[in-house]
Amino acid sequence: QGAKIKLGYVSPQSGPLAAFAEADNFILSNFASLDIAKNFEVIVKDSQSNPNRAAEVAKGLIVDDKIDLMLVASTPETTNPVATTCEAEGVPVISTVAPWQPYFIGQQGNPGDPGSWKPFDYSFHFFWGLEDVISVFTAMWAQLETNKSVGGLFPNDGDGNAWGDPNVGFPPVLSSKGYTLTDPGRYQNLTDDFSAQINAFKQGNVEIVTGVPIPPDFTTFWTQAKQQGFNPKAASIGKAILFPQAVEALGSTGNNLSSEVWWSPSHPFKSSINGMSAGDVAAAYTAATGKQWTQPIGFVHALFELAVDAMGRTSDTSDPDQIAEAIAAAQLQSIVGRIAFDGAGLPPFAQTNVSKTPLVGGQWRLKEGGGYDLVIVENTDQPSIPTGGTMQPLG
Amino acid sequence: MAHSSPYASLTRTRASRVAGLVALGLAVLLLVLPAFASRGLIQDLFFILTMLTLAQFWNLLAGYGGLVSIGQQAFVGIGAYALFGTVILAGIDPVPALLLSGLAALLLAIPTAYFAFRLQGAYFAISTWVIAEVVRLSVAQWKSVGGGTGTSLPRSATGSMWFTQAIETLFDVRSAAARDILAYWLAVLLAVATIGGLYWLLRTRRGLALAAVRDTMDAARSVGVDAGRMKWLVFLVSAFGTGLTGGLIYLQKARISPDAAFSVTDWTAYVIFIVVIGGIGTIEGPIIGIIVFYALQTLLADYGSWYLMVLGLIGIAVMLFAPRGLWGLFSDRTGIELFPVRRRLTGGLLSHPHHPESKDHG
Amino acid sequence: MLALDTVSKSFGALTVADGVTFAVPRGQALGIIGPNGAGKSTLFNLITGNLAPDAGRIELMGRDVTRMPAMRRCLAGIGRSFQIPQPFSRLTVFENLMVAASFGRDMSEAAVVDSCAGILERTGLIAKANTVSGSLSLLDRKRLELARALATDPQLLLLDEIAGGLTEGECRSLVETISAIHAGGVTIIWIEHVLHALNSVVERLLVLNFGRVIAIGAPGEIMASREVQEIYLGIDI
Amino acid sequence: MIWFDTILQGVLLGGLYALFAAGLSLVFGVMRLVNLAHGDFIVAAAYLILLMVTMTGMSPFLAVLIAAPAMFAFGWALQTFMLNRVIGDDVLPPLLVTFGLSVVLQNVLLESFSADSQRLPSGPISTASLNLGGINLGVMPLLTFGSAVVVIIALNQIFYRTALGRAFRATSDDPSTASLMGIRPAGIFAIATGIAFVIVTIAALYLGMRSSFDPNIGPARLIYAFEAVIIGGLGSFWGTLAGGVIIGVAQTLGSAVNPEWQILAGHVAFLLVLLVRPRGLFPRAVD
Amino acid sequence: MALLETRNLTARYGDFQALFGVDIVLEAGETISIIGANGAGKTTLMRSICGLLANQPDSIRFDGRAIGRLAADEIMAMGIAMVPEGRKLFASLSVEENLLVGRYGRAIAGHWSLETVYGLFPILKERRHSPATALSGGQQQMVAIGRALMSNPRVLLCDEISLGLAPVVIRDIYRAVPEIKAAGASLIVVEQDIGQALRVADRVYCMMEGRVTLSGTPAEFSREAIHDAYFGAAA
Ligand SMILES: Nc1ncnc2c1ncn2[C@@H]1O[C@H](COP(=O)(O)OP(=O)(O)OP(=O)(O)O)[C@@H](O)[C@H]1O
Ligand SMILES: Nc1ncnc2c1ncn2[C@@H]1O[C@H](COP(=O)(O)OP(=O)(O)OP(=O)(O)O)[C@@H](O)[C@H]1O
Ligand SMILES: [Mg+2]
Ligand SMILES: [Mg+2]
Repeated sequence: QGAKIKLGYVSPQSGPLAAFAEADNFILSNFASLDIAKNFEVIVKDSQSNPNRAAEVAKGLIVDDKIDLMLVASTPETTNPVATTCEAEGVPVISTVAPWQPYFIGQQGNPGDPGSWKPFDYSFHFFWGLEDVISVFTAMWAQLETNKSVGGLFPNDGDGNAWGDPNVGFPPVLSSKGYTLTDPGRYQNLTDDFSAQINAFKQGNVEIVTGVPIPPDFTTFWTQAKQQGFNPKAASIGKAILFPQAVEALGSTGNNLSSEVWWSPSHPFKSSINGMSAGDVAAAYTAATGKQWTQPIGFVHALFELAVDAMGRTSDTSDPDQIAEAIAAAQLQSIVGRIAFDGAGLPPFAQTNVSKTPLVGGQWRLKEGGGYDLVIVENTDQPSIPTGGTMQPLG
Repeated sequence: MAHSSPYASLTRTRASRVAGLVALGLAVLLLVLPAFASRGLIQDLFFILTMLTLAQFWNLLAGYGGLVSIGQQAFVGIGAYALFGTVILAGIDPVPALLLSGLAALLLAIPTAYFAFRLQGAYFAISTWVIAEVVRLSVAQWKSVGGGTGTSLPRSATGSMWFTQAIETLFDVRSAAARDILAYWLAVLLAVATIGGLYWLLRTRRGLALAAVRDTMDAARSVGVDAGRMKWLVFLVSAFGTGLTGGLIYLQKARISPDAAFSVTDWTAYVIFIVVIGGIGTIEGPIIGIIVFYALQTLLADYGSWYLMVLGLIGIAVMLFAPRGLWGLFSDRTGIELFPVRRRLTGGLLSHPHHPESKDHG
Repeated sequence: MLALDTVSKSFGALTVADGVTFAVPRGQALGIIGPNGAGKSTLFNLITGNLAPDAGRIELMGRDVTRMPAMRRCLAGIGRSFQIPQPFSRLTVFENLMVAASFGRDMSEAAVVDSCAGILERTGLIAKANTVSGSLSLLDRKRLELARALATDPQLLLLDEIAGGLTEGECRSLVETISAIHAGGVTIIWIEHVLHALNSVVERLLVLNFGRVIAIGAPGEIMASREVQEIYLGIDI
Repeated sequence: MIWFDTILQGVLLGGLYALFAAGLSLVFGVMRLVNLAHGDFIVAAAYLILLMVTMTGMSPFLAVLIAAPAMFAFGWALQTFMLNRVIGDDVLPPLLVTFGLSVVLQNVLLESFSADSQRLPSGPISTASLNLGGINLGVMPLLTFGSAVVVIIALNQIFYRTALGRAFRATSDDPSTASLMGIRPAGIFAIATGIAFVIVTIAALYLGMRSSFDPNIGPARLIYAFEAVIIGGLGSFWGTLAGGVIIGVAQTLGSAVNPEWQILAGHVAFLLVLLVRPRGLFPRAVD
Repeated sequence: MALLETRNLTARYGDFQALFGVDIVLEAGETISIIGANGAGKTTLMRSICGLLANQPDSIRFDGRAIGRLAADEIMAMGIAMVPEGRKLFASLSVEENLLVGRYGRAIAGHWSLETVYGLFPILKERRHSPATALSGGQQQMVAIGRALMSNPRVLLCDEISLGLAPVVIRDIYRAVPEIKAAGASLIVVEQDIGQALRVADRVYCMMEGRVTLSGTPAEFSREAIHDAYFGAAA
């Protein structure tokens, strides 16, 4: 049989990003219960939501634990330092749960100069990109009667800079689709006052708000907007309203907020390692933990699917180059959809390292008796994923 | 009264002579270590040595200069960003660019000191923190090194770094390992130079003046010590050293972002814990402190938040029950000092055996 | 050597130096007396630069030093002791002197070892040379104040109540020491409540009350003045 | 009009900062204690209120009334058993102990409540507003500002009109002479910290209703609170309010020019004030 | 039984011993004064009695109780008030507040109240709202005495209340002593001003270098004896 294949897994299990890793234990124990898992040893490290720490534990995994393959998930703050470390060390790494632009561009020396961008040898990433989220958002807005005036809420962090980027972010695409964008500028996370943005939006007659704030900032913004009589027809927000708890924190004002949906129990995909459907996995999670499903569950699961798949196609599992080749050659039908590094839908510079997964749009709907459900309302780009309703304007 | 022998001023003790030899041996050992140690050990030592260097500079500032700064992350961050900026934008080799890290921190220290020296005690501490925040927020606007997103060192720059080729062939290792060894050697040099330099400084008359200023500023001025200049000296020297270390740390990490490089927890709080747990105002203290810190981290890091909780509790306990730190406890009991700076007057009347009080109280 | 011209200083509403004017010729020993709180120590602080005067002018050897910082005045030749001893408490007695000698004269440490040791011998501190000064008794602290001031090799020596609390024998040897320093050509200004000690050294006496110079002159005359006895001793004779 | 609105919003924001800072100001004024865990205690109090609200379904405003005495007791005990041992001339020991507390507290909260953002349910009042001639002022920010003013007035009353306040000031001037008046400094310090913790509870209420919170957001607000205290001047409560308002207005003005400068502008205002007046705007006559 | 007495009282500041077995006795209704040169240990004695320095429990007895270990606030609550050396007024409190804070730990009814203190020192009533530090030295001393009286103490300790004051002012202040005694307090007065000390006291102790070197009634004190006890024998 030989030695077990060593997988390193880094995620933010404590600290501000811990919600992303909430399902880790569930997924890991699921994985461990599989037959195929007998060939693997998974070493889990906590980044403590700290990029410095993420890089450190990645080094430790490579150097001390001598892992064969690194897996890493959740936000550029975690994926980028780990991927940079692996790339420098020549250890293959698969990452996910970060839009590919902040992942790819964020690791380039000069993010402002596309001519200097270089592909990676050992880093692979599967997730969607800004072009997808823009397409989904605009399609959602198209379902409503609006003046096509959009206000942007982009913080000065990995995600915000990517979303607001004048070349690869929202601005060029929105203008080409006939939207006007009011972008007051990058603000720092944990800002206590958004009246400048609200005033700018009011002045620009904004009817649609979009952006990628962190949860406390969106709560502050949204509450202040209501107080100051700013009532847009649609608010499509990334990151801040990813998790149901964050929406619940908004009280009843969270109803009909919209967001991109990367994974849900109604996604028509099945796991390649245990055959469970997306719905099965979500139900199992709720049964095991008593908690509502969240989107990262599918992607963390898929991370292990891809690892198993790639290692299965590698003859010498201690040779990083072979593993990298195997990953690059993947054609995997996973629980988050098809993963293949064939460059589909990507600009040339990112084609070797990124695989895009499907994206649809959803709205949070207030349930009778409290709590929210995420209902898919837009699937033009991915007709195979069923919708559960249509886009409704904010009340 | 006749002199029975001429007077002399001595600092060395038996322990210090032994310690000096051991230190020399240790330094040599550290330098040749890459020949037979594992990469894991080299990396752990890199972490230990760089944190130790940061701790020594904070110790110089707070323990010897009485300047309790909680804004050292400003210098780590600016040093790191100076490195990334010159490497990425000007294409300079990272190794010489490290010097710019120190220089950038030095430059930043001048306005910082000009401002913060107007304030005392707690006001001083908080103003250094605010200044560090201002620098962090300003650097986060610097778009060509990634703004708030941060950036990575291009592989083209790190791959062909000075000396790495030579190290690769010397130890027959891959380039990632060669870079580790290079960074490690630089860290060894920096730590040895820092401790040596600090010890040298304390043994010059400036070291005496530092102690005098810390004890009573008025009296120090009245005997001709330029207290203001001592404060500037200490502040600028530790800024330079902290910036240099910051550059080195991020050279090894190869990825930077404002939140990471200007982290008050990583570069100031931990450093303060290290110094205080070990014993502030001694060169030995930070050395003990880093060992405790590293041991804790190794033992507890996998327990996430528990690790930080234990670290916090130990810091509190030391402050409450052993304010002079672990080394203070040890040295009070045993009287041992590895880096003695006390000048002892000997000879003359003191060489008469019938002076009962003439024994060393220090 | 030293000349003060209408020097004034107040702390808020409290005036502690009120138009103080006097001069001390080179080589003289001047005593200052006055009740507690008269402003004697404050006057020293003004002369040494530890405090800045509100008005007036201070000259040292013909140079205007009114705005000169304390540390430069030390290098210019002023040495002082503090009424409430301020040893560098974490340093030993010897190290205290080394700071003063090497900075106060701007010389290397090696060059001043012997002179420090000599001063320790003269002031009776040699046996305590390697004791941490924080643990000294008050008497030794006062000795250290004197010794440290001497270590800067001053031309003008300011002594603030260094004889208080000494036994008669100690007081006598202190007087001898100071007389010897004085004989060596050092100008001395000495604040002291122990009058007999003071009077056996100084050539002139200055009386300060409420920040004002009440009288200045030969000790005998001053002591005979009824006003001074009234103010200072409080004894109706 | 927009500028006027911007300034007004800044003033209201300043009320929140002043509320964060008021307790700090009291503790700093009475015993020169720099409490680096102050922000985390506010977050902890917010969790305490949240716990009571979710367990009993009571209104957060009512929960504060119950939480405040508990927090008083906690502050009292903290000072008596821990902080009294480290206050003194040296700034380092209290700095370090409270920093340790901050680290411990954040992680205890993380272990007990997870990293999820939470919010105190406040119902429709959270989004209600008053329209004053084209300017919308949120009811919640107005309430926050009003509470800050009330807290400042109350502190002033306690500090300057009561026997306890005299004891606070006397102890602050000179603890050992105060003990000659029958004042036990350690006890006075404990009461001061207790009162500060009552204010912490009030601050927690508004922090928790204004926006969502999680175990890690304490330190970010602490720095503004410190700035407010310092530029206000040691021991001046109205100064603290003024300091909060200066930071708040600087932030909103900065942000109106460019959101990138929002937080930066607050810090720069702080540095500028200190550059001109190193002892703050309204320093106590003697120190 | 004496109201207050010390037995073999020793006190030290760290390594430095300041008192070597001091015995003094204060009877109820009596005024004693303590004289001695700078550094003789007078202040140290006062600080020991009022609890600012910790001592052997039994070395100080008040009203039959051993109080050597008690803290200053506890001792004050029992009825021992002190006018500290150097006045030690609270700078951030007004004159009236300084007076009021004097009864913080012992607000018992008695002869002394704001009115009676103002009656004793009328000037203070005029200045009652000014910051205490804005007063002249003599006025400040009046505040310090008034502040101590506000608690209606049974024993009043006065440490160098004439320190740094003009003779006229000193006379004013000492004029209050009879009224203080009449209100039922016993006094210990520390003085460097020997004339004053002899005039006011029923009995006098002279201290030197931490020991009592002379004691007796004023009548028994000759100028020479005082001089010897004060400046050392051979002066
Ligand atoms: N830094 C200061 N701030 C405010 N007042 C001060 C300061 N220094 C001294 N004083 C006051 O100034 C006055 C004069 O003080 P100074 O120390 O000069 O007196 P002195 O004559 O030396 O008395 P002594 O004989 O007791 O030493 C005193 O009332 C004192 O309280
Ligand atoms: N805090 C202290 N630390 C060390 N020594 C002290 C301290 N306070 C007083 N002493 C010393 O204790 C001795 C007695 O001092 P004390 O103040 O009791 O004298 P005193 O008789 O009140 O003198 P004075 O007339 O100057 O007030 C002196 O030698 C003094 O220097
Ligand atoms: Mg004096
Ligand atoms: Mg005294």
